Amino acid sequence: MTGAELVFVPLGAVALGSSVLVVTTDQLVRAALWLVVALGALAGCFLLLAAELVAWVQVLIYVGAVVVLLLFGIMLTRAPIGRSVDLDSGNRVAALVVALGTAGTLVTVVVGGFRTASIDLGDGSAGSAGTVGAGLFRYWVLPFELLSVLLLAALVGAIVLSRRDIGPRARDGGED
Amino acid sequence: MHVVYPVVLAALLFSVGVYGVLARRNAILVLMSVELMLNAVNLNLVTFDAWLKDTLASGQALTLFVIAIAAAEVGLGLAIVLLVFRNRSSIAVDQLRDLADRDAPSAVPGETVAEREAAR
Amino acid sequence: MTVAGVLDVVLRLVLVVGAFLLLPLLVGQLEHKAMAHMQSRVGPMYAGGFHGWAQLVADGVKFVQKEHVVPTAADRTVFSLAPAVALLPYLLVLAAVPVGPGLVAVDLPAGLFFALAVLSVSVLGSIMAGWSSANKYALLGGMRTAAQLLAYELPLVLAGSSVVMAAGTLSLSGIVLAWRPWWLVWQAAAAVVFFVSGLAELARPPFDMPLADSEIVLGPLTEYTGLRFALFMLAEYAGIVVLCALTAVLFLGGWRGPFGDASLGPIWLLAKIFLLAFVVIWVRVSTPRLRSDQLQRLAWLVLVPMSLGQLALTGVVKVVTS
Amino acid sequence: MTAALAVPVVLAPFLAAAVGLPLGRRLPPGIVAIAGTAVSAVLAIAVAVSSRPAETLARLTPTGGIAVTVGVRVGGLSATVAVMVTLVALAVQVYSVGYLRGDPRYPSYAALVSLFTAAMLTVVLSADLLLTYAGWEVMGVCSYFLIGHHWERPAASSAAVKSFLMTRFGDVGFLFGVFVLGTAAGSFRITDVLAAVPTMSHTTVLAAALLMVVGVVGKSAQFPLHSWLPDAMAGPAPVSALIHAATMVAAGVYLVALLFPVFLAAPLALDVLAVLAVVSMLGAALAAFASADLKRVLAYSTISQLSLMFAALAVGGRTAAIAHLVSHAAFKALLFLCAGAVITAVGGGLLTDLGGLRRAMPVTFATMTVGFAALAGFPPTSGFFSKDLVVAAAGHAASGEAALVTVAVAWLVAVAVLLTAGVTAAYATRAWLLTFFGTERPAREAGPVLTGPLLALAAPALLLGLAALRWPELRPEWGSALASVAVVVLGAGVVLARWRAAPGRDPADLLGRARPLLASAWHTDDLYERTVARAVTGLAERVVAVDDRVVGRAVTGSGRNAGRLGGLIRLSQNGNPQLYLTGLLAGVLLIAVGVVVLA
Repeated sequence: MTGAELVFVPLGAVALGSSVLVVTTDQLVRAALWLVVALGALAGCFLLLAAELVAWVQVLIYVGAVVVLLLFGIMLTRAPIGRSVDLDSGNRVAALVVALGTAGTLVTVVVGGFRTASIDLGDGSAGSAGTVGAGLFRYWVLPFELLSVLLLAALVGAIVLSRRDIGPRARDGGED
Repeated sequence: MHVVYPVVLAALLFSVGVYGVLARRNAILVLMSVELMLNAVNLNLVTFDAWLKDTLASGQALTLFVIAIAAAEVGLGLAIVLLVFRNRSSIAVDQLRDLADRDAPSAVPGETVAEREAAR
Repeated sequence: MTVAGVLDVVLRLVLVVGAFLLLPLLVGQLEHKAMAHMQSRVGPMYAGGFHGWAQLVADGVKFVQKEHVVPTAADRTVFSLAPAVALLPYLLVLAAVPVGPGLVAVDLPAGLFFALAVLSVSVLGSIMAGWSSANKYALLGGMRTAAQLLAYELPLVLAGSSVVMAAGTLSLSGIVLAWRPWWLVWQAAAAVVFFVSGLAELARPPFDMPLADSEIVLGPLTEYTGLRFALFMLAEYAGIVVLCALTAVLFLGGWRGPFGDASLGPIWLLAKIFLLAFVVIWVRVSTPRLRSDQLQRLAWLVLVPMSLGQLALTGVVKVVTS
Repeated sequence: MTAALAVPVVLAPFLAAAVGLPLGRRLPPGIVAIAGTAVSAVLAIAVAVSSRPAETLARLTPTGGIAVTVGVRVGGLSATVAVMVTLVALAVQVYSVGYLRGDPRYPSYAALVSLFTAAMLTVVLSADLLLTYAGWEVMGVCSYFLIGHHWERPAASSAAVKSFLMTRFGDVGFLFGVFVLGTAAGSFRITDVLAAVPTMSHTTVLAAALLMVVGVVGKSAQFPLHSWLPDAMAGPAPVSALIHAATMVAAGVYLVALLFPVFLAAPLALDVLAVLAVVSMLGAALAAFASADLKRVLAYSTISQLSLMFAALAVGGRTAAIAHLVSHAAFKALLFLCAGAVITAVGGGLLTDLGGLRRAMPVTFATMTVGFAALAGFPPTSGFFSKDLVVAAAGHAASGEAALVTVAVAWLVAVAVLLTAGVTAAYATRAWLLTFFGTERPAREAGPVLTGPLLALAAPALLLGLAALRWPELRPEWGSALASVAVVVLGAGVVLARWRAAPGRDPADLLGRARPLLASAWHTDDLYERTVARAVTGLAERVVAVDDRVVGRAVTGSGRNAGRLGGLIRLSQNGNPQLYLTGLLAGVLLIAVGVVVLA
């Protein structure tokens, strides 16, 4: 085991453990907070894989924006403090079977496929902003631009969906 | 560093996400589980980018794209969830059953149509 | 890694932690005194003798002695963790701020991104506190925090991006090195946007809608007492320090001064930080609180367009001069 | 020329039917039907006058097997019968206008009568056996509709069904007879078939002839398929006149006459025909004597008279048969129309309800007297001459001059014909007495629309025989004439004597205890009821049961089971997206595992 692996394994354990807590905890807000932990640990994994820019973007977008949005949504949908009894649907057993099946299949396949493969991290410049930026704007310009259009569309869509003075009237008042 | 570690982690994360999507009732929790699955994919992308030393940096570029799309997805998803909540005062995924076969005598064994309508 | 190397790192970290513990207190003291003088009230003048300099220490001792109260309905764990989550990111950011040529605790290639990413985490503390208090004022405050963060994160990042474009690097040290005095004019708009957005993220007046003691008592902090409340206060002042440090580094040349050599760098930086901190306090005292709709309007109709215009200007100048 | 005239003879009533059915309600009643029939009658007379054999043919679409042709074939026989058919039909159409005045179903009735006429003319004038068969079948359908004209009455609708089923039974025989002849001759053209008869094997000809006999027996209501005809009285009187006199039953006689060469080549079939005719003739005559209803009397007399014609055919008297067919058409149509007038006046046809109408309905009395006289065979009516021809033919056969049938059968025929003549005179006299004599009762003579056709038909019924004296072969022979007149006078005299002895009493009491047996036509209906009908009903019930329990239950059961199975699958369609997604992912997983394991 190399040093990187020594750090990676506990980080991965944290990520996995907290993600398991995300899907099993019976407190909504804690699920979001565990998600923060899991995503932070994953950002650490990215750092270990020399993907520095990706790691910080991960923290900035996921932790700073996505999770805040999720928390916002949780609060707007009147999440209770403490335990909720009905966070799991009746589908648990089937879901567990499918998830275990997925895990078994995927792990079997990837272990079989990459047993001997090893990453040479080199000087660690592979994930620097310069390298990624160069790749992004040299080879991935068209997808990048398309993505900007997508984001614009999402922006417009979200505005249309949430503004009540646009589109069809809501049937009943409901939330504030 | 072995490829197996991150890849196995990604596989397990993905499975956890699958479980969450399938087992959780609350739509926001389902969204979170989707994020977990996306992150598992991101981890794979980054890992293979590092392993293959791709000159196009495709793995990391795609990861950035996925992150951006995930942000958009969460934004839209939450907008929809809030709209649903506003209209129905509930975001329990398994109670949003407008796709159901309406004439079915009883969709869930032991549940009558009236109960189902009341639950809706 | 050699022993010297380890020692070097440890020393740097200790220095950072020292600065982290000291600087916010100084800013706090500055705020107390500056406000007192601006509002023509004397304030406590006895603790410690000269101008009551030890009043803040005494306050700290008082906070430590106070009882910990956790509301019955609160989510205890989250409630307890919230102050730490609010405070720690600033410590991490401080570690990445260069105080002189080569004088930086951790020199990160993507330093600005790191700083912005970690800063955004600290907002989670407020949200956690707001939700876990089981208090409607706290919850309202938490939601206001979230809304404010989402609104001001965008101009903050865009303004930072402008400097990054100008300097051609994400590294904070690199930005300082690339900085030229005429950028004061060139990046003026970005500087204003960055500073204002930062104030909003910190929920400092006039952007203190989430706290708004006259409306919702103290927002997320309503239920906090004693040391935990003190930690939140500390986080606020640490936030001021970090914001001022980042503004100084990005827009004001960081440790570079109009005269003197590089060894004077930390002095220059500290001077700039305290100057900016004074501005923060000045603004607090002199401007009324914005309503929430004004807040959003300012973000989306003023700051975002301004930062986008700055970005375009930066791009044009960059292309022309290169 | 003749053929060109003959085609519209068939088409005119057909067109009248086609036009009358949709437009009948808007036009004055009967105008289309009468016009069509009148045109047809005029043309038929023209054809008969020109009287040269002619044939025209058009081939239908090639069918691969034996060619089917469409065309007309005019000969002396067909021209005569065509004139008879059209004239009777014309009389019936005119009469119907008055008889069915105010009937809401008159337009369709008139159109159906036109179609009926057209079908009969098709049979008569067709040049192809299959076309003949088509006309034959259309007649069956028309008779079904017309007998069931008052379908709201149970008797009428059941009589319609009965006639349809019984004639249909015979039609099957006819159809197969046509097939046998057609395949044996290699053509369905009548000319070809008749020409090919000598070359056919004996068995083929016999089979064809016997099958034809089956068909003829059904259509002409001979024993044992006779019982539909008396029941068919449930139809309106003009329909009865048409069926009994000119169409339908006459078709059987006409067909045998037309295909006479076939029968000549198969004497055994003639024997069978003769025996059947004898049984029918005597039985029906006795049934007529016992019958209590005026129209039933006439119906049985029709059976009896048709048997007479078949007997004549069986003993080789083809001309006698045709002559009797024509004269019978005249007087039987007259009798039925008179009966219709009587029924209209009195309101019912039971002989016990009639009587004393002599003064009240003088025209009807006079014309019906002529009709009965012709039926009984009193000279100088047409019936006398034609019946005398039959008697003469039978006598010749019995004396072995033209040995078509065995001598024993010929004797049987001769005796039966004479006996029948006596019984016929007896029941004709009885019906005449019971209708017009006895206690007077109030009634009104029918209007000119009804009496017109009566007078028009009374003339040929009275004079046709005299007119036929022009042709030598139609002149009576003295011996047979004397014998038949003696028998007729005897029969009538017995009844008259009885009436004299006990006025007002039914002379049928002479039969004593045999009367109920005879009135029910020897219980044949009961016999059929007990055997055929019950067996068929039982079988039908069993089929219904099988259909219900096996087929029906299989169908509903499979439907129900499919529903239940669908219900099971429906359970999964409960609208829960997570369930759908679970299924989807499980499927993907299975495929992935399959790929991993198998690849």
